[in-house]
Amino acid sequence: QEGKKVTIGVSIPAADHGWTAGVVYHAERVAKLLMAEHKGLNVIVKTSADPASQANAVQDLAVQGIDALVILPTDPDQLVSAIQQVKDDGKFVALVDRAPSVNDNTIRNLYVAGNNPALGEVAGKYIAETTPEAEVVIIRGLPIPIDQQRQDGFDKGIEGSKVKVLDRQYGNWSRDDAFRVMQDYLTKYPKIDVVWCQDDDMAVGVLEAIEQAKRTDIQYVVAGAGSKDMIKRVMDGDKMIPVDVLYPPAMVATAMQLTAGSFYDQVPVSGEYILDATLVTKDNAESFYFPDSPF
Amino acid sequence: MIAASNSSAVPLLDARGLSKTFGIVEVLKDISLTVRPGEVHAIIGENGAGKSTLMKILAGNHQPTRGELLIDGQPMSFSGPVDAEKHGIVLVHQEILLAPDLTVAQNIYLGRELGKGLTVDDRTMNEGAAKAIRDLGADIDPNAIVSRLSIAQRQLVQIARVLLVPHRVVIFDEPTASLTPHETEALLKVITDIRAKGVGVLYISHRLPEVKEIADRVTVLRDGRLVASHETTELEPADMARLMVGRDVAKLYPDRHAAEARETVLEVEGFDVPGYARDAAFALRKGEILGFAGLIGAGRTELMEGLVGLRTAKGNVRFNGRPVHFTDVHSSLKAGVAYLSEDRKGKGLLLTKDLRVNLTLASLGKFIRGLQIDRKREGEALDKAIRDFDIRTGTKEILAGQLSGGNQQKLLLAKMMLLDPQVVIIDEPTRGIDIGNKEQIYKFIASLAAEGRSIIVVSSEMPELIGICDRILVMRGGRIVGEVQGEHMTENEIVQLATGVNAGSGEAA
Amino acid sequence: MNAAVTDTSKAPKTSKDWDMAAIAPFVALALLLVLGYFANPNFVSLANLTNVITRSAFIAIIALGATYVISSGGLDLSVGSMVAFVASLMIMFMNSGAIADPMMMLVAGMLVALALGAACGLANGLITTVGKIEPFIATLGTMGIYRGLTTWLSQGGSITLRDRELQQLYRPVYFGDVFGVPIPIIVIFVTAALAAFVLYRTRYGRHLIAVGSNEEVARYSGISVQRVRTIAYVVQGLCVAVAVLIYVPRLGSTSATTGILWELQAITAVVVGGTALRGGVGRIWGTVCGAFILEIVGNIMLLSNFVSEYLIGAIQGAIIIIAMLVQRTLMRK
Amino acid sequence: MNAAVTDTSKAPKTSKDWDMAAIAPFVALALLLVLGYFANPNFVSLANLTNVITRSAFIAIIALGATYVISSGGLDLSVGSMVAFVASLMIMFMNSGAIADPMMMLVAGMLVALALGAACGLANGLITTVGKIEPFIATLGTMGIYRGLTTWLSQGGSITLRDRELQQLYRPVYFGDVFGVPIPIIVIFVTAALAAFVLYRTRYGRHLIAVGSNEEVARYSGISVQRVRTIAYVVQGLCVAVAVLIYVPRLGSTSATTGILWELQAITAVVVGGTALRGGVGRIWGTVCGAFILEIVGNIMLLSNFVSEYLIGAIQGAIIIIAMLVQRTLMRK
Ligand SMILES: Nc1ncnc2c1ncn2[C@@H]1O[C@H](COP(=O)(O)OP(=O)(O)OP(=O)(O)O)[C@@H](O)[C@H]1O
Ligand SMILES: Nc1ncnc2c1ncn2[C@@H]1O[C@H](COP(=O)(O)OP(=O)(O)OP(=O)(O)O)[C@@H](O)[C@H]1O
Ligand SMILES: [Mg+2]
Ligand SMILES: [Mg+2]
Repeated sequence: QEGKKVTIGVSIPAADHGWTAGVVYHAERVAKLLMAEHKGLNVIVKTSADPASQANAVQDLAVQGIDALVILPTDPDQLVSAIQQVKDDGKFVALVDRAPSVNDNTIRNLYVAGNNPALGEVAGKYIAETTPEAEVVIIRGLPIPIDQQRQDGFDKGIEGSKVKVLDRQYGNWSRDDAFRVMQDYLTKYPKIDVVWCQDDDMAVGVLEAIEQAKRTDIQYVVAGAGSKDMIKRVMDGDKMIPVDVLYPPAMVATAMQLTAGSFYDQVPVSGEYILDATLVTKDNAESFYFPDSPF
Repeated sequence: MIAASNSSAVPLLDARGLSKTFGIVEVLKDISLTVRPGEVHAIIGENGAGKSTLMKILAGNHQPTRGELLIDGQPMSFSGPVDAEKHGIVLVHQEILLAPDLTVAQNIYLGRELGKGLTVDDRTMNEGAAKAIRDLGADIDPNAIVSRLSIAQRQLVQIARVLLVPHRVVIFDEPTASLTPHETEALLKVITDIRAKGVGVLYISHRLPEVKEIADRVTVLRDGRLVASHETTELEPADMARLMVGRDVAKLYPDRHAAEARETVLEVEGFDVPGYARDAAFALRKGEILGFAGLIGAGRTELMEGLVGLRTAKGNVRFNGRPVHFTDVHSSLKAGVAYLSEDRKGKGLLLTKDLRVNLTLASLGKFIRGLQIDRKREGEALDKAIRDFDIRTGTKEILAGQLSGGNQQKLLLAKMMLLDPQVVIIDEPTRGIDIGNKEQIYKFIASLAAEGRSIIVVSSEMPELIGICDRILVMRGGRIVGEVQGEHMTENEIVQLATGVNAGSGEAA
Repeated sequence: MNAAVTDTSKAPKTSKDWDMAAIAPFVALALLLVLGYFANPNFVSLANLTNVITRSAFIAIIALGATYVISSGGLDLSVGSMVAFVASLMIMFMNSGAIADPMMMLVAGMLVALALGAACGLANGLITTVGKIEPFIATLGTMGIYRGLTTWLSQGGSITLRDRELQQLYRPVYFGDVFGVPIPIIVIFVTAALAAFVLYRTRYGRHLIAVGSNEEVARYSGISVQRVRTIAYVVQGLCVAVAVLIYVPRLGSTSATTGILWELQAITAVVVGGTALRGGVGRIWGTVCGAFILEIVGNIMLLSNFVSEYLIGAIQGAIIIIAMLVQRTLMRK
Repeated sequence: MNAAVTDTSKAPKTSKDWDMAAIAPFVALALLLVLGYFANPNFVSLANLTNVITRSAFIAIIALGATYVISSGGLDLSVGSMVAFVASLMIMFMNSGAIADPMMMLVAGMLVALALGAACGLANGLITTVGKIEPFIATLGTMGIYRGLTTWLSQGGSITLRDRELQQLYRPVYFGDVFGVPIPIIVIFVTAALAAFVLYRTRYGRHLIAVGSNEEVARYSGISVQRVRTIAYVVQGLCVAVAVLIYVPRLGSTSATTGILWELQAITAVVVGGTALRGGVGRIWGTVCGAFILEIVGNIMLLSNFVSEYLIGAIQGAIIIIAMLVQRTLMRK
């Protein structure tokens, strides 16, 4: 019934790099949309920099009296107890993107996720198919579980091919660090065929480093997430960025919409919604291009 | 600088009815005093009488609570020391005020660097600094970093710095406390020179003969009040002492029986403190007072610091017949050897802590009950120390840094004596101490010896060494160059040994 | 060295002044509470305040150790990484299944954590004192080391307490309460009382302050400066371990990002509490108050809905500066 | 009485000591170069070393300013956020299209950056000096403020220089070279030479060291302590702005993560370079050397094949500690 008073708390990571900025952007955007759509709905969006402060934020949301929690945890395993508490209080819980080791109905009602292993696997498969004997260098994110899942997925993707991984180092999802790591890779390896840097932000630094070194051996860079800049490059047929692997920050919006739906549309919502790690190519790029997004 | 004028002229500086209160304690009460051009006006008084406080008011460091200040007959109120300096009134502080990381020359010219435009001209400043120091009869490298200088050297740098400012009134607050006779003499000569140029000088010292020698007028403070002001010609040092202390100080040094040959407590052989002292050898007997004389930089302090484990050192030391090697003060204190630093501010006291904490710091073990420090007993110990050592302070709640210079010295003595050591090494025991208290400290040292303790006194004041010691060792350039005893204990012989210059009569050791 | 010159031009700092300096953080805290009430009336609810104070426990307890290190004239930047390192090893130990009985295992795990904390602190202490390296650099180095080792132990992922039974047993240490007072709050106050006792009432505490106040004077008074400083770092390590003891039951897992920037928060709590970074003064209760202030500032930000989440950091920074200004103004009175 | 009243047979240690302390970081650097050669012969290639030194430009230049602040007895934790803030505003200004001619616009943008840097520095300076707040807390506060404002400006995303022409014009400031020497390297050395000149040869530099060495003495010498300190923070702000000038052309964009933890790196460079955190000593060339050391340590890690990527942080930490130990040993000789 319209006008019903409902409060949805949204807890997401602070905008500490491009992708999370996208998350914040979409959460904000949809919060406004939803509140305009449903009279009695109040959506509170809170960002947190690390697991401990996110646990605090969840507690603070609970204190304010929420009916549902949409959470994209910075580090799921560390937030299980905090989420559990909300769930145990009988609130609706939608978990987004990052799943703890135990991910079932005891801890959440709804799970909306991108597919981290798939993000790695799609990239790996693409490289294995396009350049089966490529020598690849990898720039990782931060040492947290989702990063590890992507690495494992990648290894699975190249399984059976002759693709060879030369090196993996952390670039901390930062452009500056990726630039530094790439410069050193270029020094270290006389021949590199492909760079997999799993993130569009880091790709910015990688491309600059390659351009500066004027190296021609690098055939292409595979990034990921689906930022507007990288999608644009794919659309324009940039040889260095032939594809991008989708990992849409808008998934938080999906979760929020589904959650609101569970209160206002009388549709029972539960279960898992796994978004594909779609491979964006020149052919389909147009449909993933959002020029207004900050990301 | 202005030309000399006669004494009937308007005083350069005229203080009228100055009073100063810190918190609830009134440390100066209604003091009036003048400085005329070309005169040296000495201010004397016991420790804590308020001399330094008065000088700080005159030089703009403190604001008086009441009273006024006239410069050339004009009422004046200084906003700070820099303002006073602009009017030609400069102060050589009792405490060292130098930037430890800068060189001697940089300190001397700090705040008024020479140079073109924004740049500094280090060469010229180094020359100027070297000259200023030479004028004081000293020899210090203008490029030396101040933190590496001895206290005496720092004091000289400080004097040089102040004398380079254009000045009309120069205030010296115990400038000679850490100087040896040679430097003192050079300084007195400098003072005579500037007096001749019509500069007014205020001079504080506890060395009364010095006051007699240099001053035209003497003003005596007691408990923050002005008790007397006389032409110097009317006063002998003994009179001054009486005015200061309020009683006769007839005999400064206690009677002592020449020590009989008793067992040796401390035996030092082939002792090296790398860079400072070489091949030192001496023996200290029970109940003996052994003096160490020498010039500044002779290495006496460093030798003692090496002995108690404050510096790396090697050599044979036997204590009570057993070989010992102290690697830190903890071990030497435990054995019963205590060392009192000459640098009371830097190494002796925690200036920002109260008297109680300072007093018991080295001997906290004695004040433990269960797991806790027994604060009541600490308080009692403080009361006793204040009584025994006559520490003058308006309130016991004061911080150590707020005590007058001489009272800090007494607190340091009290602190180390709480340890009840068998051997006491006292470095410059009476630096900055007034004559009445000196007498007490000497008596105290003598009584320690009478109790069977052994004492080493390192001092730059030869009369004091001669007055209280059984024997005196003389150091020069890091070596013990001789020993004087009995009737050989004269300033002349000691100076010869210390400088290595045979200035005539008897050649010693 | 003769550098220390007291500014004697000011009135003597008698007990009165000290009291003002000690009270200032509490006044700032009170003002914050009022501010919080206006931001959101829920703020002053018992539930919220209990939550806030409970979760300030980690920083508060770590900051108690930092008070020791800082008043001795040192600094420890490694505490955040040390939390991650100690917690990871503790969980790995409890996952190892070396002891069958969960209760015994839990106790053993706690002891392991304490021993590890002390060992890490000892390492920091020895590097700064015996190695004579500026504490800033020494502990920046060990910060890298502890963090790196944690990353390596977790192989880039997270380390989670696996045994359900153990988890259930351990959980109340964070979530439980005694007569309605959450256990972490009790731990804060017990640790602080202990820390205050040692700092203000024992010989070691006196020596610590002496060392921080003037190293040379301490040395000349027969105090072993190196030993005193080293012990301060060990105390810091133990405090980290105590924080770990209540941290692990809360989230039940750690990763390479656990405790990031906690060192800054701990130091901030100490300074906001009135302890000067140059050493020689230590205010235990001020530190506890400082940790509360930090957590409350964050809480108010979260509860008030006026502030764009992008600006939270900016407002927090501004509030801390204002809190310090309030303190200074009070102290100068 | 004549000449020798002071016994000069043992001259106090002077210039010798200083020289050793000043040389120590360079020795550590040399050792690192040797180590790097063994880790990977490519390391000593001109191309690699040029890359590394060019990359160190940001930290090196910021650390020059930090040397001023630290030798004056202060500390600035806000520089990393300040980089992000100044760079964001600079790009936004250049994106505004206020000036049509790209060259003019670029010059204007640079001037805006310098003015902003100076203003941010001034704010830090005034808060610490006039507000009398410990520099640690004051600049931790402004760190939050600058970072928060940047996040807000960028709405959490990135801010990118849009004008292609301007970008092409600006790019060479990072990527270009003069007679084969990359421009950032030239900027490092020119800035350092200027900083050294001011610190060692001018009145202001002298006063700065005096203030850091003993505030009280400086005040008695008629030096305005507050002014000197405040100017040091302004110099720091200008150095940050210079770093921004060569940072922006590199990636042409900034984000909320730009410059995170650069403050720690800058301070580390200063300390590794031999400047003590307590103030009173400033070693400009040591700082430059310290910045090189930091960057090279990271470079060696990446180039060598022995170290698991998980352990890099740990090894880096260990190397910094060892480098400092080497320095200390050298200095004690
Ligand atoms: N800042 C202060 N606060 C409180 N009391 C102070 C302060 N400065 C000085 N006093 C007190 O004022 C009195 C006078 O001190 P002052 O230093 O003037 O003595 P003095 O005559 O110079 O002694 P000395 O011969 O020992 O140097 C002492 O009791 C001292 O404790
Ligand atoms: N920390 C130090 N580093 C280097 N040189 C020092 C240091 N301390 C003192 N010196 C130098 O050592 C020499 C001896 O010092 P000092 O003057 O204290 O000897 P002393 O014999 O005790 O003289 P006095 O007791 O008359 O001051 C001096 O030349 C001094 O400059
Ligand atoms: Mg005095
Ligand atoms: Mg001496």
